Amino acid sequence: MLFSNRMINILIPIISVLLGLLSGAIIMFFFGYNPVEGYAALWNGAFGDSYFFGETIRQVTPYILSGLAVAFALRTGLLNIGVEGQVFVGWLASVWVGISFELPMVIHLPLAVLAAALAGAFWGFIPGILKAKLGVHEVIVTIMMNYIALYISNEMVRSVLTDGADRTPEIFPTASLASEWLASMTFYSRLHYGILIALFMAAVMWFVLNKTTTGFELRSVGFNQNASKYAGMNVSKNIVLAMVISGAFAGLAGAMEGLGTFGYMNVKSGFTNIGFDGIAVALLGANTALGVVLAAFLFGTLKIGALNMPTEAGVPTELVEIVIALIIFFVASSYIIRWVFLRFKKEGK
Amino acid sequence: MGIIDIIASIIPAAMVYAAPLIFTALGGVFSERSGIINIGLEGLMVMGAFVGVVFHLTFYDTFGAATPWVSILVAMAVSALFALVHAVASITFRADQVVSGVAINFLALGIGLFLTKQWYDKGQTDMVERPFYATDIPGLSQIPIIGDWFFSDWYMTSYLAIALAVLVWFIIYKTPFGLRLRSVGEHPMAADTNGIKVYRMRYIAVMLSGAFGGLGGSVYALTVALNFSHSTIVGQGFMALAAVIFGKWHPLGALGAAIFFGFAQSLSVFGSGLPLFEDVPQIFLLIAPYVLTILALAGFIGRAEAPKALGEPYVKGSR
Amino acid sequence: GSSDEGGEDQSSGGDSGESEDSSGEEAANGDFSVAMVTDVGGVDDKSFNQSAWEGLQAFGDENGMSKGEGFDYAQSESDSDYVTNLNRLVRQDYNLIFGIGYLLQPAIEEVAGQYGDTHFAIVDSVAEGDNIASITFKEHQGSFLAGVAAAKKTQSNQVGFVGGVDGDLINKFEAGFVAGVKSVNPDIEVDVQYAESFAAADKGKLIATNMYNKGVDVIYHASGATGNGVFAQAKDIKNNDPEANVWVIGVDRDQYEEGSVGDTNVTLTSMVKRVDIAVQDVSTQSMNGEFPGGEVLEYGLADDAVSIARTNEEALTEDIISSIEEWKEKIVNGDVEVPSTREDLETYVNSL
Amino acid sequence: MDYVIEMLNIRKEFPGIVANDNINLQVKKGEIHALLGENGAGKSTLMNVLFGLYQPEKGEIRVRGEKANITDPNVANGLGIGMVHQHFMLVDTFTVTENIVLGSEPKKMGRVNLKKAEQEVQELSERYGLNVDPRAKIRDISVGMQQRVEILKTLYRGAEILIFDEPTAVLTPQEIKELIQIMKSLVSEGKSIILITHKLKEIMEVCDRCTVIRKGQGIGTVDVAETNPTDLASLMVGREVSFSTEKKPAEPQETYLSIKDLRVKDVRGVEMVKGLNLDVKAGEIVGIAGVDGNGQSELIEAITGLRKTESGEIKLHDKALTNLTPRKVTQSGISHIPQDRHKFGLVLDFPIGENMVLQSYYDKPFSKNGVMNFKNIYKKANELIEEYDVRTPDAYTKARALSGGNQQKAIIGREVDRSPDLIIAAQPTRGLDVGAIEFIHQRLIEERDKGRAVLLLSFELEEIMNLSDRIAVMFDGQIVSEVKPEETNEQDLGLLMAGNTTVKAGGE
Ligand SMILES: Nc1ncnc2c1ncn2[C@@H]1O[C@H](COP(=O)(O)OP(=O)(O)OP(=O)(O)O)[C@@H](O)[C@H]1O
Ligand SMILES: Nc1ncnc2c1ncn2[C@@H]1O[C@H](COP(=O)(O)OP(=O)(O)OP(=O)(O)O)[C@@H](O)[C@H]1O
Ligand SMILES: [Mg+2]
Ligand SMILES: [Mg+2]
Repeated sequence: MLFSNRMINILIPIISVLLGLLSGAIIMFFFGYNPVEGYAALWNGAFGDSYFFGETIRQVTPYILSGLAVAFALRTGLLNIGVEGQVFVGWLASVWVGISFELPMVIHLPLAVLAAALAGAFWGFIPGILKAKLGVHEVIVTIMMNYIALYISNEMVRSVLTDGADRTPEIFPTASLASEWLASMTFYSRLHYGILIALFMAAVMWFVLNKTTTGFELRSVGFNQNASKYAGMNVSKNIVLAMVISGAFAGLAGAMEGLGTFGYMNVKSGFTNIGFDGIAVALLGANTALGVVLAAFLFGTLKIGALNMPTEAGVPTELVEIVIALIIFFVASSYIIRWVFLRFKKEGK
Repeated sequence: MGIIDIIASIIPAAMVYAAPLIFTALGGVFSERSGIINIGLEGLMVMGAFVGVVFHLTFYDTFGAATPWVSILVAMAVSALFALVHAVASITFRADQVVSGVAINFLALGIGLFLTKQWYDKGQTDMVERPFYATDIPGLSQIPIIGDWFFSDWYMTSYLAIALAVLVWFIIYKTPFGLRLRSVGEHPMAADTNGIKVYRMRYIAVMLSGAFGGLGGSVYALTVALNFSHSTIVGQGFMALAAVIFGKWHPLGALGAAIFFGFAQSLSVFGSGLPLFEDVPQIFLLIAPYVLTILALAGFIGRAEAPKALGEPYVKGSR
Repeated sequence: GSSDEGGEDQSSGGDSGESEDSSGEEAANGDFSVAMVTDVGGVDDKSFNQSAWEGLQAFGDENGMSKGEGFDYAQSESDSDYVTNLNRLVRQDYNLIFGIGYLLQPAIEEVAGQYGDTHFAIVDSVAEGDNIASITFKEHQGSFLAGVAAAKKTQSNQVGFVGGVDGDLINKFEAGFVAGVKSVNPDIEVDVQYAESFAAADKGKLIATNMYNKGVDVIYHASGATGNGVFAQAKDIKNNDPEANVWVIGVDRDQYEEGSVGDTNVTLTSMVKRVDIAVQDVSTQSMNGEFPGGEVLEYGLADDAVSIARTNEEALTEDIISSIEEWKEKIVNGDVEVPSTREDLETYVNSL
Repeated sequence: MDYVIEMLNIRKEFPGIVANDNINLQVKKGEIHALLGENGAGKSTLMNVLFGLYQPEKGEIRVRGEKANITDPNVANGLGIGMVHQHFMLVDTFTVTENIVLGSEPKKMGRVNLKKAEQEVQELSERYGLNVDPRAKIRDISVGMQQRVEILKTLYRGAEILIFDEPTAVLTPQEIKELIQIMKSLVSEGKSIILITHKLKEIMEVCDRCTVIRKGQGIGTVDVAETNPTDLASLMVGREVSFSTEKKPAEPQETYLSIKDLRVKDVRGVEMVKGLNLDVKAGEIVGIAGVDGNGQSELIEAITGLRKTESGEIKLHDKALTNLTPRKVTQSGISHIPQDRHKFGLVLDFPIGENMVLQSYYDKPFSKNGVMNFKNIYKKANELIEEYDVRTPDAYTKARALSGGNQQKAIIGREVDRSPDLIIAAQPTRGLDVGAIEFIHQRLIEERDKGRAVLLLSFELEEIMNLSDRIAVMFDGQIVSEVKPEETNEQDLGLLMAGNTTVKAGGE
């Protein structure tokens, strides 16, 4: 046999990415840019030296978590467009704890991280409970919750965490994820320990969904609520739980920014897009834990690398946006790639 | 200012906010009624805004005062073509419709900004010189109260939005086309066995959603934003999606939902001037539209039934 | 890609910049080079990013440099890109790097702390560090004059202020504006509203609708793209009724163009902030070895770094202009201390 | 000989399976032609080819002697071929009329001329004695009515050749009788009918000829007049099949399930179970006979905890079950073979193996401390697959991929294996072929003989008569009478089910 199914499953995303990059190259060429230079600049921007590598990983960190958030909900049949808002409240909560207490690190840092997860979970709980009890469509509620989160966080920064300032003070070092060691290893990039949390959470998601009875229930409810009810599962509880866990992942993504990258929270004039990009990351990663990690890596690389394209190769960063979109399309349309494979397979026999 | 005057200023303002959402939501209704989730409404609006503005800037000398109208037509056409990408992916290639919609959002913004850079050599276009203007309807605007409320300072596009909502309602609920469209979204196989071309219906519906999304985006650009940049369409498409679901996939429901959003936003702005809300802290007014929406859903709108086949690619003969 | 000649890629710093021994920026003028990092607005935001870039370009022209050779910029897509971009430019051996916008302040402090040999400058904020020059503008002074213009122009004795996101920077505009208005006529009411976004043209339009309906006839906006909605509404009213007394005061640069309605124009004036002047100025100082590290530079009316546009000659009558000149005089002389926060404003207004 | 339909050497493949392998089918004008075969034999596939839903890989179709290239249902409609599908092709939210005219709507000024359509539907309905309300919504009418709508759909399009794919599987005896009348009147008008059914009795009753297919291959065509059910069955299965299930007389013991004065409302809030009383003892099978819609579903949902009861009492071994959660009900010793296997019985996207532990996954040995033990799960699953003859490539195959009969066997295996005290079997053999039915009946009797109580709900009188030790007739939310199968006949039962209380229980 020419290709095994397993191999096709692995090859499809790779081919999609290559097709996406190829299309990007064609566009560059068409508009008079040098695709080789363009991609070289992108590569250098993401991996050119250990500094950029560190920054890329830093960027990947929240993407993993927001991707997990979206993926987890989708696996249970819920579209969580509210990751953005959950990131906001998570960020806010982590910074709040980070600036409000002076505690030993072993308590302070976990507490701040936990606060973020709880805040995100709460923000997911609201659409979850409304869906479970009243059947209100989670898509609308989460969209609305994003705006509420944005405005409330801004207000909290201005009126509660500070006295009318745009930005909170820096968190205490005891609550910080930043690491001298990681930074010095990467020429003072902002790489922080959050990546460990993100990877750990990916493992947690994989374990919970695939190995635990809770995951069994969640997936079952995601596929067929009637059968789940018949089988004695509590459908409402599982819907709420799915949103709560999803929200917690998103809240952690916020903590990565609050405790890692920035160390403070500021008044935001709009969305961060960490949550919205998380939708793309999750879908690129086929809603699996490992897939999300890889997709986040791809996404982070492209985003960070793109920053280097205008200075080094004169290519506008927007082009990368197009490439990302095309990659998503090719992944989404994997049916057609699979079809081509099967044709080959048939003829190859 | 009396309450009647306040209402007179709130209504047209709310409609300005609502009209782009109405158009786009109508597009969403078409698409989702045919069974194709359209989370790419945001991207379709972006495309519409981009094309509308660029066309206007380029051809103002040719079309003069008619330019805004021609521009929205062109934006409709281009966005319809653009929506074809979503159609091909989600109908023919059986892509996950949510994924494909997300890609549409990225793609539209990417293309719009990239081309803006190429053509204008900067991050946003110039401002259009002659956008849509609000007008008073001669005669009707003289009617006491009603005239002030409904016939003064309205944009023609706001009337168009309402008219189109009614038209779409008629199409979807009264015509053979609409019956077929709905059947395709509820039970594509049943439609197929009745000799309806499921793919073709879905293609048409998705392209219509593109046209309407493009209309929404271009109307927004040519009444409110007046130029195109990365900050022109920031979430309106998602609000339109919310209006589709809020309105229970019904054209008039979507109309109502969009107008509801418009009023909620207006109230949050106008509220600070109303005696009732004077002492309410700003933050509450800010979040009020969103909280109200959730409350309305939880309180009395409740469970909405999506078209049954929504999100499922139709594969001939699958079980 | 350094083997390719010409084209877009003229950056000698590019990939070779990482090796320390490459002679760095061998720009036309000695080996001084300068770059800037935009905030998320982008280099062509028709606002301070653009203005800053124009300053760099002017500086480049003066010294025979070209983009990529001697000066360049890096655009940020999100808040988390600032540090990355600053670092990139440091690694490309730029001597002086500007951070445009207060949002970059923590990033500049962080990176400047790591690279003591590079000069940094932050626009619109104050950052700590010996190798950082803080460039701020006395927007309150310019806004004060905008207030004077508004007060002179209003017939209804009601004027409005539309802010983007409520915060220290925009409060400066607000305070100056209100002070200006009240200085001319304490009885004029100033309606202040924030859109909580720099990108919500729809909200801007709603706010403007509300204000104009209430009788406000001059609106000063400091709200980025949200202001587009304010212009849209003013133009709308003007188009319907050419006699209507509605005005917008633009911000950051001359927004005359935005105000045109047929033959008339609703842009009364604009509070122009010449970031270009400051950027050029600091670049020159730095090149000449006089980098004002650790200093806070305040550019104001006296430096012509904030000013009032006079493009709309029809609307900005002699009377108004002379009044503006009068107050400008007082401010520059120090006779009037323009408030820059809401608290100072309160004291100021009470003292009138 | 003039055939209206000839399908010659038809071959249709699906990925990994040949559903039709050189099948021939010739239908004469004016006949009712049966198509017989086990589950998965390829009957529906063949008919879908004829109707243009599938394109065959090979073969030729002739309609009225002329070669036809049926590329889609429109072509079929044009050729006068209409099909009533196994799974109804009706849009739930549409009215009867809308469903019928869909695709060929009468128009008036651009809009659907509903008035005219309704009138036409009304006329058609009267002409064939179908008696449907043109304005009713599909979701509000009974399955039998829905089927008539399907028939009307074909008639409305002027079909001369009608395909009925298992029309009787979902009908009540009364409805079946009416359907047979309808079919007879159709052929008397010169129309031809192809009828797929697993019920040999029906074939004997109405069909002229019968084509048998087995595992995708055509076995041959016989004249019904020259054959009998036993021959047909062995032709189809390829071995001997026994019909009436052998069973010893029941030995009922103590009462397991007892229901007192139960009242239950349906989704719309209408009371459907109205003060029902029923006992089921260990070691007996109690069959509930009744016309669909008399509260049977609500009754079962109430017992199993899927629906709240209004009042009354349900007890198992004197322990109250009333308004317990489904989990608690299951744990107290009740198994439930649900009526709708796709909606309730299975998570179709889970592997069949994981479906085998749908209610017991949380317990040892399938999990421990909340962590699943897939080794044990699949071990169990493989045992059940073996024991219950579930035909599947392996335990990791998604349930969706299995045929209906095998899905049902999997459910039965799962439910019986939990060794419950009470098994509730709702339409356990719906749509299954005789072989599978035989198997399932055997298992239920075995369970009875092990001393379990079995509550059987079926709309098929034959099944009720064959299996039950005691028949409880349900009408209008109550058990109106109880009879012994050996003391009654289908005729009397039918009358009782229609609410006719003048028939004395036990018959004369
Ligand atoms: N634009 C939209 N319109 C309607 N529903 C949407 C939309 N976007 C997302 N959804 C929701 O996305 C969720 C995930 O969709 P998906 O089709 O993958 O799940 P599913 O398991 O098939 O769920 P369902 O049982 O609702 O069909 C569903 O809850 C669906 O209702
Ligand atoms: N769309 C499809 N894709 C793949 N396999 C299919 C498809 N449709 C049918 N099959 C397979 O083809 C075979 C024949 O199926 P078909 O539905 O024709 O059987 P049937 O005789 O109608 O059975 P039943 O009595 O259960 O209705 C089965 O093995 C079935 O699993
Ligand atoms: Mg679905
Ligand atoms: Mg079949």
